This record gives sequence, C-alpha cells and structure tokens, in this order.
Amino acid sequence: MSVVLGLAASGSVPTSSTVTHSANWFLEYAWLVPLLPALSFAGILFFGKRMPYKGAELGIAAVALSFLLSACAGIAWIQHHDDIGYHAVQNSTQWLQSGGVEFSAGVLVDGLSVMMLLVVTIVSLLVHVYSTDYVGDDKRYTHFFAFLSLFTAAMLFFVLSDNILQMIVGWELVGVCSFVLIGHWWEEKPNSDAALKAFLTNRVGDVGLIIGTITLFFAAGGGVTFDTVRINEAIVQGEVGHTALIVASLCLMAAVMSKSGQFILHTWLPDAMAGPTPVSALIHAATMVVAGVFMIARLYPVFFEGMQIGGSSINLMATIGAITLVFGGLLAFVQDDIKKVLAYSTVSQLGYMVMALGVGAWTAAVFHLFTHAFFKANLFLGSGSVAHAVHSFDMKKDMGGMRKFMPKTYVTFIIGSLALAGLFPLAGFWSKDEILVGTGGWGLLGGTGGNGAYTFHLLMGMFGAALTAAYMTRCVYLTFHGEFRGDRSHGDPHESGPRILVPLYIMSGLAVVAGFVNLPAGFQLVGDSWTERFGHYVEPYKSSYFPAIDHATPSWSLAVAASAVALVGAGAAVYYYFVKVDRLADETQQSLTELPDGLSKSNGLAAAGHKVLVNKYYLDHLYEGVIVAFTKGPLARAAYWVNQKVIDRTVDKAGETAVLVGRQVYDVVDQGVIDGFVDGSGRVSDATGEELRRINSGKVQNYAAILFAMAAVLAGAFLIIFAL
Amino acid sequence: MLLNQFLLLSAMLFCIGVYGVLARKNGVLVLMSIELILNAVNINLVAFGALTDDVGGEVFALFTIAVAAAEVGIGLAIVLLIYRNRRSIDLSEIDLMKG
Amino acid sequence: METISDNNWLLTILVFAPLVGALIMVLIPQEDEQSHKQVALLTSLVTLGLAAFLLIDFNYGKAGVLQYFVDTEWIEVIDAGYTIGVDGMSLPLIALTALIMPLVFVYSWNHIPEPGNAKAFLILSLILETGMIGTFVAQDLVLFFVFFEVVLLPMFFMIAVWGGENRRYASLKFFLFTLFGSALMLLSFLALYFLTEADTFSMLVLTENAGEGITRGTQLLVFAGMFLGFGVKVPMFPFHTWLPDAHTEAPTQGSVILAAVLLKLGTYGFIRIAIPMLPEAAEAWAPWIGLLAVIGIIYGALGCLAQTDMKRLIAFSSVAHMGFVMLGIATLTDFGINAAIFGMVAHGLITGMLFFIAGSVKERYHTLEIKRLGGMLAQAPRLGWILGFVSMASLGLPGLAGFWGEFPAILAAYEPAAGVSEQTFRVYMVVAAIGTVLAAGYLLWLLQRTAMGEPSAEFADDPNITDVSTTEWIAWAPLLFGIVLFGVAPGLIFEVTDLAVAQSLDNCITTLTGCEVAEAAASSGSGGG
Amino acid sequence: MSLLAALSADADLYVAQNVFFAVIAAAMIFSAVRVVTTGNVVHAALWLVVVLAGVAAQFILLGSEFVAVTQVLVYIGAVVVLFLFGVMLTRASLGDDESVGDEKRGMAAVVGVLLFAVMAIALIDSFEDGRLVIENPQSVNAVSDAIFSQYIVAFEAVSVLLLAALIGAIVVARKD
Amino acid sequence: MLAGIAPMFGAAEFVRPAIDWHAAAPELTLLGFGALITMIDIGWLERARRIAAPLTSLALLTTMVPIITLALDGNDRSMFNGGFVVDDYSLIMKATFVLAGYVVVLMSTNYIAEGDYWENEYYGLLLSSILGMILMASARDLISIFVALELLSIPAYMLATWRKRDLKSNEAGLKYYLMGVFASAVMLYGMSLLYGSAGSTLLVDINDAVSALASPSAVVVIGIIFVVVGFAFKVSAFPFHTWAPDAYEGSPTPVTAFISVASKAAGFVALMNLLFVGFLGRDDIFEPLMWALAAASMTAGNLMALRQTNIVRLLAYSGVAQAGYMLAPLAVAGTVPDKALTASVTYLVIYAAMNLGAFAVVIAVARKTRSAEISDYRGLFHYAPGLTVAMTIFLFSLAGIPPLGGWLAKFRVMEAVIEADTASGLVLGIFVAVNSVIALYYYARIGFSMWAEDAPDGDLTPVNVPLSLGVALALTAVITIAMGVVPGDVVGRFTEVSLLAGG
Repeated sequence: MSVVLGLAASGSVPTSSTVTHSANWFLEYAWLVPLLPALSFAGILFFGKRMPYKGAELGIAAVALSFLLSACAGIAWIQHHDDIGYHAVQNSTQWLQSGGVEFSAGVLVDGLSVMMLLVVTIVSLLVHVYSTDYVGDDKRYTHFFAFLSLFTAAMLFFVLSDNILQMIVGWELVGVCSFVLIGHWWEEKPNSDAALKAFLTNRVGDVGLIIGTITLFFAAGGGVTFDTVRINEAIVQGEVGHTALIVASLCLMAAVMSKSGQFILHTWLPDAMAGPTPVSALIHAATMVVAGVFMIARLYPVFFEGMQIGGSSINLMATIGAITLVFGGLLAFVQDDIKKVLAYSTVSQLGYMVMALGVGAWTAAVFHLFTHAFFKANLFLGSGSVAHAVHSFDMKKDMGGMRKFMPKTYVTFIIGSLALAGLFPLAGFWSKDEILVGTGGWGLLGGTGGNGAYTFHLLMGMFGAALTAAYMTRCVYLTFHGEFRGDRSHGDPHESGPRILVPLYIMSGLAVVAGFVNLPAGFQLVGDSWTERFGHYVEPYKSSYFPAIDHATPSWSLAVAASAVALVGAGAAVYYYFVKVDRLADETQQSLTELPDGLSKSNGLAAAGHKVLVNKYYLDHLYEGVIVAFTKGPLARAAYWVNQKVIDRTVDKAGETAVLVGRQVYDVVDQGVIDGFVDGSGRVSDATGEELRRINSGKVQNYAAILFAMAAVLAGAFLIIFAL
Repeated sequence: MLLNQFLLLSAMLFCIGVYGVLARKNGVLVLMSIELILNAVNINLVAFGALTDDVGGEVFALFTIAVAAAEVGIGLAIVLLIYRNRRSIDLSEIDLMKG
Repeated sequence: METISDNNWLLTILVFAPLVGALIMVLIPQEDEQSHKQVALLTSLVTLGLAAFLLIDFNYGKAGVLQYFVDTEWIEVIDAGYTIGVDGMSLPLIALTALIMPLVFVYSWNHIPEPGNAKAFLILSLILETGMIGTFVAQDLVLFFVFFEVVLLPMFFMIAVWGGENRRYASLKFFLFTLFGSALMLLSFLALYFLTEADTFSMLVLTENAGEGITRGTQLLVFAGMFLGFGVKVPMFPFHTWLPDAHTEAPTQGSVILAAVLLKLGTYGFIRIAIPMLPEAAEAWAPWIGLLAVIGIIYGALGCLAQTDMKRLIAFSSVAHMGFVMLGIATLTDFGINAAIFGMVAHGLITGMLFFIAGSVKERYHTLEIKRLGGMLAQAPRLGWILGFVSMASLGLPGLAGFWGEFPAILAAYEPAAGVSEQTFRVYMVVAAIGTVLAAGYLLWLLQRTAMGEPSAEFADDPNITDVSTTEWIAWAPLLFGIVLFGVAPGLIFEVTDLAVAQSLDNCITTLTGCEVAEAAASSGSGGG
Repeated sequence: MSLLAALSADADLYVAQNVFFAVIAAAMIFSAVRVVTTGNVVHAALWLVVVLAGVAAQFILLGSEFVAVTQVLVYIGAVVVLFLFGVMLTRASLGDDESVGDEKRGMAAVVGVLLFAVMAIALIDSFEDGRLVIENPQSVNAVSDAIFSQYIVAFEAVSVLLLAALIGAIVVARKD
Repeated sequence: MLAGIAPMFGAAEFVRPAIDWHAAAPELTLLGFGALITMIDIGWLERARRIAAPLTSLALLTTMVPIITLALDGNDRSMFNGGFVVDDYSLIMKATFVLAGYVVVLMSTNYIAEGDYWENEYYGLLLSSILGMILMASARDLISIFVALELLSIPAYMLATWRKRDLKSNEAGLKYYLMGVFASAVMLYGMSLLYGSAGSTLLVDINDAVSALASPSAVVVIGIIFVVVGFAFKVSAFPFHTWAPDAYEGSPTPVTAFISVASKAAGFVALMNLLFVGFLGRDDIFEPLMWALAAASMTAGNLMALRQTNIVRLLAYSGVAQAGYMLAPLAVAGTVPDKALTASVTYLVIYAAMNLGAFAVVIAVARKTRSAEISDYRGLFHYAPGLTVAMTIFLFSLAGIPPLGGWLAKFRVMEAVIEADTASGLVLGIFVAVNSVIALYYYARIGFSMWAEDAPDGDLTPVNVPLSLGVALALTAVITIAMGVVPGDVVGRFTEVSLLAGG
C-alpha cells in the first residue's frame, strides 16, 4: 500500500501550488508556539530574578503551553491532511519592501514543521524540568533559563519559517543561543573557547548559507522572493538553471556541515560539551544540530536537483554523511568523557541522517531525526544524571559500577543505548533500518526501489551500526559496570531526584515507542492503516514543493542483516568488556576500563605484575583483536589522531592563521606601507622644507643674488621659449 | 646713432651695478652701486624718449632721479643707524635672522 | 523636479538650534559647569524634539521628494544658495544625529574627559551637531561643502584637547586626511558647476542633469575627486589610517560621534552627490569602489585581529563595516543603496554603542589593553552582557540592526546594476561573506578576552569597577532599543529610504541608458565619419 | 638752444656724435668698474662722480638737456655729497674692502654676466638696427606741461614721498 | 609770439588738466590729515603724542567717507587720459587699505605708546604709506605706479627699523630696504623697456603695443618679466620672498602686520593693474609666469613654514604661500579675466582681515610673554580663552576651513582656475588643494599647542588686552567670520569687479 503511495508520488507532481492560507486555528496560529518561549525569554530576563522560582516556572510554563499547542497542531494537521490532503498552511505578512525586493515574514505549517514543533517542544520541556534540578544551585540559574527559552524559541521560529531569509534569522539565533549556553560557565577558558569555536565554525558555514540563499533568491526566487515554497516549486518545475542549483546546494551544504557537525566541520560539537548537560541534550537532540538536517529537508528540491541524487550511486551529500557516520562512530570509541562519547555518537547519527537525505530517503532521514531526538536526549540526560552524582564526566576515572547507586538511571540509559544501537524493537531500529533500505544499494539482499544504487553508503551504514552498538556497549560498561573508581570521600553517589528521573522515564518511554509511528509497510503484525503513518503525514510527497523521489521497498532480509551486524558489534564489545575485562577485574580485584594488554598498550603500560596474565591471553588477543581491538584500538585511535591533529588543528590553525595574517597585515601593510606612506610624505615635506629654508641664509646679498639671478633666469627661459 | 649703443651701455652699467651690490661688503658702497643701476635705467628711459619723441621718458627719468635721491637718503640713514648700533656696516655680518 | 515647501522653517531651526545653544553657553561663565551641561542637554533635546516633529510631520508617501524645501540666495556671487530639504535618504541620518547627541550629553553628565572644561567641550559638541545635521539637509553643493567642513574643527579640538596620549598625532592626522579629501572634492564640485550648462550648485538640478553633456573622461576625473573626498571620510581602504588613530585617541563622546555620524557624511556624499550626479562615471568606477570596499572588509577584519587595544579594535571594525556599506553603494542598485543607508544607521547605533562601552571600560579599568582586561561579566555583569549583545549586533546577527546593513549589501552584490560587471561583483559577494566570519571572529575574541574568564588579579578587588550607572543606562538604553527595534522592524528605515533612492537612481539610470545610446550612436557615427 | 640740436641737420655730425658717445661710454664703463672694484670708499665715490657726469653727457647727446642738468644738480651736487657724508659718518676704513672672498665676487660676476647676456640678447634681437635721430630736442616746456597735467598726481606724490623720506631719515638717523 | 615759439619747441600749449575733485577726494583727505599731523608734530612736539593715534584713526575713518560716497555714486571716473581711474575695483582696494591701516593703527596704539618709539612720525609715515597704496589702486600708468610704489614702500622701510635700538629691527629695515630697492631697480628697468616698446607710459597704450605682434618681441618679454619680478618681490612670492621672514621677524609687530597685509595687497594691486590693463593681450607670457610663481610660492612657502618655531616667521612663510594662492587666479587671467580678478580681490580682502587678526593676537600674546615663539603659545587656552578662540579663527581661516572667511577666498581661487577649463588651470587647482593640506599641518599644530598643551611653567595669569587692540581683534574676527558665513553684499557688490582700463 505505502509502496504504491510512494510510486504514485514519483510520477505526478501537482502543477498548482499545494499551499493554503486558511486552516484549523491551531495551524493558522502556529506562530504562537515560538512566540511563547520568546516572551518567556524577555520575561525571565527582566523579571526572572524576582520570581519565586527565579524564572524557571515561567520558562516551563511557556514551553509546556507551546508543547500543548504543538500537540494540538499535530492533531489538527492530521485532520487537515485527511480532509484536503497535503496542503501546507502558509501565512505570511510583508516584513519590509525595499528596492523592489519584498521580504516577508510568515509561517509555513506542514507535516515536517509540525513534527519538528512537537520534537522541539517536548525535548525542550523535559530539559527545562530536568534543569531545575541539574543547575539548581548555579549562580546564573535565571539567566540559564532565559536562554533555554530563547534557544527553544529560536529553533521553533526556524522550523516554522516560510522563507529562507527568516530561516537565516532562526539559524543564527540558534547559533548565538548555543554560544551563550555552551559558554555558560565562561569563567573557565576552555568553556569560552568551546563556545567561540562553536559559533565561529557555524559562521564559516554561514558564508555558504548566505551565498546559497542569495543564489536561490536570484536564481529561483526571481530576485523578488525568499519564499521557500515558491523557490521549491520553481525548482521542481524545472525553471531553474542547473549551475545555480549546484552552487546553491554546495553552499548550503557547507552550512549544513557546520551546523549539523558533518565531517571536517564537526569539531566544535564535542567541544560544545563544555556547556551544561541539559544544553547538550537540547543541542544534540532537538535544536541546533538538527537545524542543518531540517534545512535540507525543507529545501529538498535544491539538493535533490543540485546534488543529482536521483538515479546515481554516489553524491557529495551522501558521501559526506557516510564518512561522518563512520568517522564519528570510530571517534566515540576512544573517548573517556561520557558526554564526548555521546557527542561523537551524535555526529555519527547526523551522518546517518545526511546520508539518508543524500540517497533520497527523505522520510527515513526525518524519521531518524525524530527518533534520535528522543533516545539521544534520553542518553544525555542520563549521562547528566550520572555526572550530577559523581561531579565528573570522566568514565574511566570517576565512574564505574554506577548501576548499584543509580539503578533507575541505569535502566533508562540502557533503553536509550539499545535504541541508539538500533536493536529491535526500539525506536532506533526502525529509523536506521529505513535509512539502510533507502540507500537502495543492496540488490543482493532482495531490496528494490530507491533513488539509486548507493551500495557504498549501505556498507558504511552497516559498519556504522556495528560501531554504534559497540561503543555504546563500552560506554555502558565503563559507566555502570565494574567497580566504582571515583572519589568516595564525600560518600557514595546516590540516585538523582524526581525532576531528573521523570524526564528520563518519559524519554526512555518515547525511545521505546517512537519507532512504531512509522512501521514499514508489509510489517505483518499490524494493519496497513498503521504502517508508515509518519511518512504519510510528514513527507510532502504529494505537494507542489517536493521533488519526485522514489521510495524504496522495505526488506526483511536487510532488517535481519542490519540487526545481526549491530548484534555482532554489541556482542564483540560485550565479550571484551563484560566478559574479559570483567573477569580480569575480578581476578585482579581492580576496576579496569580495558585490557592492559590491548594492542595499543602492548609495549608496556601494563604493570609488571600483570605480565603473566597478559601472556596468557596472548592468543585470545589475536583473534578478538581483529574485530574489537583493531577497531577500538588503532583504527579508532588513528581516526582520533586525525581528528585532533589534522582536522581540529586545521580549524584551530585557521583561526590562528587569521590572527597571524591579521598581525602581519596590520604591522606590515597598515602600519608599514600605508601609514608609512602617509607619515613618510609628512617627513619628506618636512625635510624639503628644511632644505628650502637654507635659501634664507640671512645674508642680504645672497637674497639679492637670488633676486637678480632669478630675474635673469626667468627672462632667459621665457626669451628662449617665446621670443627667440 | 644706434639706439642699441645707448641701451647696451645702460645694460652694461646696470650689470656692473648688480655686480657691485652683490660683491661689496661696505653698505655705503652698495648704495653707490645702486646709483649705477638707477642711472642705467635713466639712460634707457631717455633714450627711448628720444626714440619715440615722447616726453614721457624724460618725465620718468626725472621722477626716478627724485626718488633715487630719497632712497639714497634713507638708505644712508639706515646704514648710519646700523653703524651706530653695531659699529660696522659690513653687510655680510648682518645675519641675526635667517632660516 | 517636485519639491514640497510646507513648514520649511523647520529645517533651518533644526540645523541652527544647537548653534543657538552654543552661543548661549558662550555667555555663561566657565565655572558654572552644571548650567553648561543643562543647556547643552536641553538644546540637544530641543533638537531631538524638532527632529521628532520632523519624523511625524514628514510626508512618507512622498519620501522621494524633497520636503521642507528652502531655496534662497546665500552667496550670490558664486551662485551658492541656501538650499535645504529633506527626503527619505537623509531623514534617517538626521534622526540618528539628533538621537545620538542628547545621549552624548547625558553621558557627559559625569564623564567630562580630562582635562575638563565642560564649557568648551559641550560648545564644540553643539557646533558639531549643527554641522552634521546641516550636511544632511544641504541641497546645494557649496552649502554641503561648508557644513561638511564645519564638523572638522570641533572634532579636531575634541581629539586634540580631550584625547589620549598620542592625541597630537591623531588629531592632526584626522584633520589633514579629511581636508585633503575635501579639498579635491571641492575641485570636483567646481568642475561640475562649470561643466554643467545650468551653472548651478543646486544638487537638485545637478542630479536631474545627471552628468549630461560632460564627456566620459571628464566625468571619470570629477568623480575621482569626489571619490577621494568622500572615500577619506568613510573611510575606505587605503585612506583609512586616520580612523584607528583618531578613534583610539578621541574621548568617548568624540569616538561615538565620529563613528555614529561623522563617517556617514562620506557615504551619504556618495549616494547623494557622486552617484546621482555622475552616473556614468559611477558605473565605470563601481568595480573599483567595490574592490576597495571588499578589501576594506577583509582588511579591517584582519586589522581587528591584530589589535591589542579594545578601542582600536572597534575602530578597525568600522573600516570593515563601512566596507559593507560601500559595497552596497557600489552595486548602484536601489536595493544596495537602501542597504547602505540602513548599514549607516545600524553602524551608527552599534559602533556608537561599542565606543560608549569602551569609554566606560576605560573609566573603570584605566586601560583598554585587551590582555589586562577579562572577567567583566563577573565584575560588571550588565556591562559585560551589553558588550556581548552589541558584539552580536555588530557581527551581523539577524534580528538585530547590524544584519540589515550586511546581508542586503551582500545580496545586492549578486546582481549589480546593469552595466556593472556581474562576475566581478559575485566575487566581491563571496569575499564579503567571508568577511562576516572574520567579523564574528574578532568580536567574539574580544568578548572572550574582555568579558569572559576570571577577572585578572590586577583588577579583582578594584572598587572602581562597578556595574552600569544610571547615566550610562539613560545614555545607552535608546541605542540598545534602537538596535533591537531596527533589527526586528527594518522596514522602518528601508521603507523611508526606498522612494528617495529609487527617485535618485531612476533619474540617473534613465540618463545612463540615454548616455549609452548616445555613446553608441557617437561611436557608430565616428566610425562612419 | 641746444648745440646738438643746431647741428643735427648735418649728417657728418653723426660721426662726431658716435665718437663722442664712444669716448664717454668707455670712460663711464671704466669708472663704473672702478666704483665697484676700488678698495677705497672715497675713491669709489669719486669714480661715481665720473659715471654720473658721463650719464649727464649721454643725456645731452640724447637731446635731454633738462634731465642732464637735473642729473648734475641732484646727483653730483647732492647725492655724491651725501655719500661722502655717509662715508665720513660711518668712519669706514677708507681703504679696505679686501676681505671680500673670491667666492662672493665670483657669484656676483656670474649673476652680472648672466643678466647682461640676457639683456643684451633681448636688446640686440629687438632693436637690431633701430636708429636714433634727434631732431627736436625735448623742451623744458613740454616736460613741465606733462608733469603738471598728465603726471600731476605722481608729482604731488613725489613731494609727499620726499617729505616722508626726510622726516623718516631724520628720525632714523638721529641720535636719541 | 608764443604761438610761434611753441611749435619750435615741439610742445603744445599747456592745457589745464580737468580734475574730478570727488574722484581724488580720498587721496586729498588723507593728504590733508597727513599734513595736519605733521604740523601738529612740528608745533606741539611731545604734547602731540596723545592725540597722534586718535587723529590717525580719524584720518582713516574720514577717508572712508569719500570712498563710500564714490561707491554709492557708482560711476567710474577717469582722469589724465586714463592715468588715474576710480572704479569699483579701485574703491574696494582703497577701502581695504584704509581699513587695514585703521586696524594697524588700533594695533599700534598701545604698542607704540608703551614702547620707546617716535610716535607722531610713526603715524605720519603710516599715513603716507597708505596714501601711496590708495594712489596705487587708481594708478594706470607706469610713472604713477612707480611713484605710488615708492611712496608706499619708503615709509615702510623706515617703519621697519622703528625699534631703533634693536639690532633685529635695524637688520629688518636694512634687508627690507635693500631688497626693495633692488626689486625697484629691476622693475624700473623692465618699465623702461616697456615704455620703449610702447612709446607711452599709459598702461592701455602698453597693452596695445605689447599685444600688437602675434609673438612677443624680446624686450617685451624681458620688460614684462622684470616688472613682474619687481612686484613678485613686493608680494613676497617665491623665490623673491627671501626678505620677508627676516623683515617680519625684526620689525615692530604692528609694522609687520602692515607690511604683510597692506604692502602685500598694494603689490597685488599694482600687479593686477599691470596684468589686466597693461599686459592682458600678452597672456601667453604672463600666464605661465604667474603659474610658475603661484605654484612655487604656495608649495615652497608651505614647506618652509613647516619647520618654523617663531610664529611671525611662520606667518611670513604662510604669507608666501598665501601669495601663491592669490597669484593662482592670475595664471588664468587671460582666459577668464573677470573671474580671475574677482578671485584675487576677494582673496586679498579676506586675507587682509584674517592676517591682521592673527598679528593682533601675536601682539596681544607678546604683551604677556614678550616672545613670538610658538612654544610660548602652549596652553594659551587655559589663561586666554578669548585670544585662543580668536587665533583659532584666524589660523583656520588662513587654512581655508569653512565656515571661516578663508574658505570663500580659496573657493573663489579654485573657481577661477577651474573655470578656465585648461589643464594647467586644473593642475594649479590641485596644487591649491594639496597645499591647503600641507598648510593645515602647521596651522593646526599651533592650534594644538594653544588648546591641548599645558602652559609653560604653569603661569596662568591672564593676558591684558587693551581696548584698541580688542577692537582690532573683534573687527577682524567679525569680518573673517562674516566673510565666510554671510559674505552677501560685501563680496557681491565690490569684488565682482572688472578693472576699468581708463583712457
């Protein structure tokens, strides 16, 4: 049934615009959703300190209301869709008009934006609640909530934008909020460094955004409008030159890479962990980083045409996504900081989304965005819960065996991890599977459809699935298993309070069920009317502003294969950590975080007393090394080395170089050449004046000589010129 | 008679006068050289007057003589004043102000 | 061309009200500082009131038409008229000037810079105000020139007397540079007068004439003269070197006025005089102006990165920001020029505000050396946050005023006016966009090093370091409000300027095409003959 | 009545005039050179008398007797005497002007020669063969008519000038 | 009988010249007062000292009356075959001389009375010099010009030495005198050649003669150049300026003011008479000549002024540059004669006001500091704010900063050179522009010293400015500002002039 839907969509693109202006109140007034947190921002900023709960209550109330409105809007959208089909609701008003250019401000409500509203508001709401406890004794508590509200508002504003210019506004506001929040503890230089890095990296991408937007404005908007619908329609109808689209899509891709942490511009993301954990959750789950993915989804025709996604087997976007997902996964292996593990995991998952979009699996990408929001928020909040208890994020030094102290957190964390690892039947499984299906590159396994044969991307996706499962296993082990390695001088760590736990419960619940909203067609356990509901309501495949994409056919065999790969990854890690390391730990009565004779450590960090043990497992080492240690060891480390020494250094160096160039330019060109010229001409004048003064020797007869001689010279010259 | 014989004589006198004012150190001698110059001009004026048969030249010459007399008068007065103050009328020593 | 002369007493009073205040202050003895401050503030408030009345009374439907138009004889022998009027192009700048000055006086209430003498300081400020408003209302080249120059002396003395250590060099440099430019500009004005058949300095007539009857070569030369005059004031690379020195040494109020208004005289000159009067030359020069503009953007940003002094950094940022304004102007499009005007106002508000902050920092820390500062957010949180806010505005954050000066300029560069090379300007567009990254770089870097982190040991317990004071709030609030207001509702300016810009450009663009036709005819004719 | 005027009809007299001119001119130039080179100030004044007298003679040759007479009266009669007074009053060492360096003389000579070259070239170029035929020597009448009509203002001005110079010279020169 | 003799002498019967007494009234008034002062001096001796200055002021103000009535009358008048002319141009120049003289008297009053000076004679000589100047404005033949020049110069030579015991003053007088005489000699020689070419001393005739040929004869070239050199000395144009700094520095300051303003203006008047009436047809010669002098003067003058430490010397060099600006329009006088004349006259009038004002401040400051070193102007603002403001006005007016009068002057100069629409004119315009910048440097430096530096030794006793000096300051300041802001009728009626050739 849904296959038919997808195929039907591919053939016919409505020629008349599928945009309406009037609809259900909740859709027409969707702009209230961002407005409420924005007002709450102003309210908290100006009056927060005087409120009984220091402004937190205002933020929570506003976001809760927003959530309710979003939920109502979601229901309204479903009705709307059922009634008249996929007709986006657009309401805009002229913002300004200048030089013949019209700038409008408005909201575009369709399945995509409604879905985003829901995700953002729900994650934000829970993060708000969570934060009341987490940053409860922070000295800038009020201020934190103010910016949390603004952050939410900015993201909501962004997703509702009906034109690219407005998207830029939202995009930048999100960026600046993240700057403020990442740098929340600006007293420490690393924190402010991280904030700066985040903002500057995003700014680099913004160059692309600005140029891409401008190109679209002129090439597709006819030089008069930024309206996304009109621009998309123009592209879909083939009115836009291909060169312009290539330029625009490449430029916008740069923006996405910086915002959504794609490979080579991702380095700010792990650093951004410097911010408070709730902020990380918000950034990674619902706001900020998904903005890039959202933008691709929103302007999909640009990329679909510009990147030539249809009928190909490789393109820039998909490839960047694929590289990112593997690279991010590898990096997650070598992190000791629990948040960094999650951060790299986000990079990796964003890679999935971008790759999905790159291979034409629009719904899969958006669906993964949707599910990822819940389990990643779950994991971040969970890690925060743990960190809150031990006052550290270092898994190796300060954690271990936490399941004894924090059983509730442990459970939610496990759920989140399983969902992330993509194990049946949790949310991650469904969305990841759909992405793999979308690559259309598995001919061997019996899949059909899709926009091309992206075999390479499929393989990368599979590898990534294994990696994900493995590093999450490592993470869980290091955090919750083994013996506690932290400082017990202040007593044992204890379970977090309800304001932390309740959000965790809700999130983990969602992480379990979220996947069911888009069960693949042909999944026999439920009726057809329950399958692919998400894609049905969210994907604008029948609208006038969406390209004709092919939908792949789900495949049982692929699902099984992918699960198997994930299980192998998880299994290897489980074997390594839960079996071998645990056993060794038991033997040595120590809380270990890895095998002392790991391939990377074979030349002797291990203590002398362990030598025998090391030798004993020499053989084991060989075979498991192929699967686990090599991946975990040299490969991941190499990747990390490249990451820190090459890519990150490149970013840092770019900054340093700019400063250096600035210095040089200033010292040499400005002060030396230009100012030197100015001052020099002054000095020359001065010196000439000094020389000329010698004429006035003070001797009157010299003066007279000049008088007579000049008279003679002048007369002689003029005689020669004029009279002789 | 050629007009030029007078004019060249006058030019000669003029230039000798110029030499005098430039080369002499004694203020009084410089004033004398000035007289040479002014007389040279007078020869010119009168010669031209004769050439064009116009009375203007002579009148001009007369005015010049009168003015020259006045100039010599005050010139000597200034030289005297300087002599009184400096006990010297060596022009090459008078360079309190320069630059 | 149509003009409206209703209520035309208003402008004259607006221009000379500050001067009257200054004259009154001349009569008050120097010791009575309080009266001086009161009179100065009152005068500027009266001016602001008049400007507000102007804003209300202005006929926005006819923003393209000169309103409150006065045209009387002034210096008959040189055909210079006392011709003044306001249209949408100058209105925002007048309002900006009228707004900034009271703020400066409020700030001066307890910030009279060393070595004191409020009387002279305030009188000079008032004269400055007359000069600045006069420049914006003048509709006669000679009158424009006079007002343009009137601002020089007070500013020179402001820097020279109340400036910092190196004030002598800075003030002289400022003075010499600007005079150099304006002297050549005057030559161009005169050339324009004689080359135009009408023999007039009336800007209205000259704009209408739009360089007709002047050969291309001559136009290019005349434009070059104006370019120097206005370009120095803007300041465009490579004539910018006076600016950092002047700003660094000037007292806070001087820097604010300099940044907020004075620099705009140059850009205003471009859009009011140089381009409409010599469209053909403007078209020929546009790529070069654009080039210098983008060089300025990058160069200014690089200069900022090299600075160790906060005020100097802000000064260099002006070079970059005015680069955006000039880029907008160089496109010669409606949109670009509108963007430029917006950019002027935005830069006025934002950079003016930044200089206020720098002044307050200097007052508290007695240094502006970035290395020694730090932790302002901890010691004076509001000051720190305001700095952060304004930095964000300055780097072009959407939703704040700075964005609307920057983005539209870049946008306009994508498609410059017909006859100007598209390829060239697209390259400029990319370069300018890269400039925005650098802008973020230096501003955030500044913010990080001054506001974030722990206060340095040197100042950790310094009782001088207090948060924003009441007078500072009063002086700053309107600017901060303006930054948000114009960021959210840019139409407030864009829609005022739009008609006027269209009017002035329409005229010269028709002439342009006319010229081209004539030129084509001439070349074909000469080919035949 | 002028002697020369009476004889002017006779063409032979041109030769006489030229001879007369040549002799006087030679004397004048010699004397003038002595004026500017002699070491003795009093001698210089006396050589100056010769030059001035020569000028008067040239005036006569040019038919301007009135100017010639005035020349003798004013210059020889008054100015030279004034010079001699000046010489005495300044008690200038009557002999020495020896300390003048060659450099200064050289400079003066260069300027003088340069000036003469320019003048001479111009004069020769313009008046190559301009002849002077003195037929009607100017009468005193004509001169006085001109002075008292056309040049009356200048005449009055000269009188003021002389008075001012007189007063001024007294003030400047007197001891106080 | 007489009728028989007359032809024999070649002279016509004496025709009594028709004299327009109204036209000559300014000169006669001044002459009368001059005689009166001389007589009172002779009669009352020392007792006359008290009334000398007021009487001189009265003389000058009274002289303004016929000038004004002539101006109101508005008719151009010409006497002696055009040798003496009264037109708008000559009237505005006469008024300038007389008013400049008046301001000099105001400046001199206390200066001369309080010093060791010969007072009655001082004013007598001053008046005779002014008489020479106003004669010059009307003179249109070589003899009148020569005599007027000497009449205005000779008293000035003596006034320069008026501080008799001061070696510098002696030296100033000597240099001024000698250079003046040398320049007169060169000029006279040039005049003799011009006379010889034209056979007449009237400038109109000279114009006919010099412009008769397509290319000029050699003597005409030399004649014009020698005459111009003579006046280039007078206006202190480079390289004939050498005397000026020394003479300015050594002379009593009011005399310096007089020389630098009135005497320079008189030189310009003579030059303009000659150029516009006598040589106008020979613009191929004088235009490049003037161009060279103008460009050299403004550039060299400004450059040399850069390094001065004495304000009077600085003003002297700045005067050289100012002379360059005033000469600039004359370099296009053949192309746009009316505009050029107007420009130079406007400049002269405004220059007179601002330069006199500057010297008035110098005199006032010297009353306290007894010095004219620029370093003694440091911190002036702290103890003499009024003087500082006045000096600022004058200096920046000299620099040409609007809205002070100097800008209009420069504007008109630029206007003239641009209107000529020649490459050389344009280049000269650029010279003017660039030089304004160089000049600004030293003017602004003084401004900086006065305003922004501390007084030496922290001595903050105020400067005592006597009434007459105060009036002089106020008068010049008001004129300087008014000329820039509302030049209106003054500039309109009287400087929009063409020069009446006479004849």
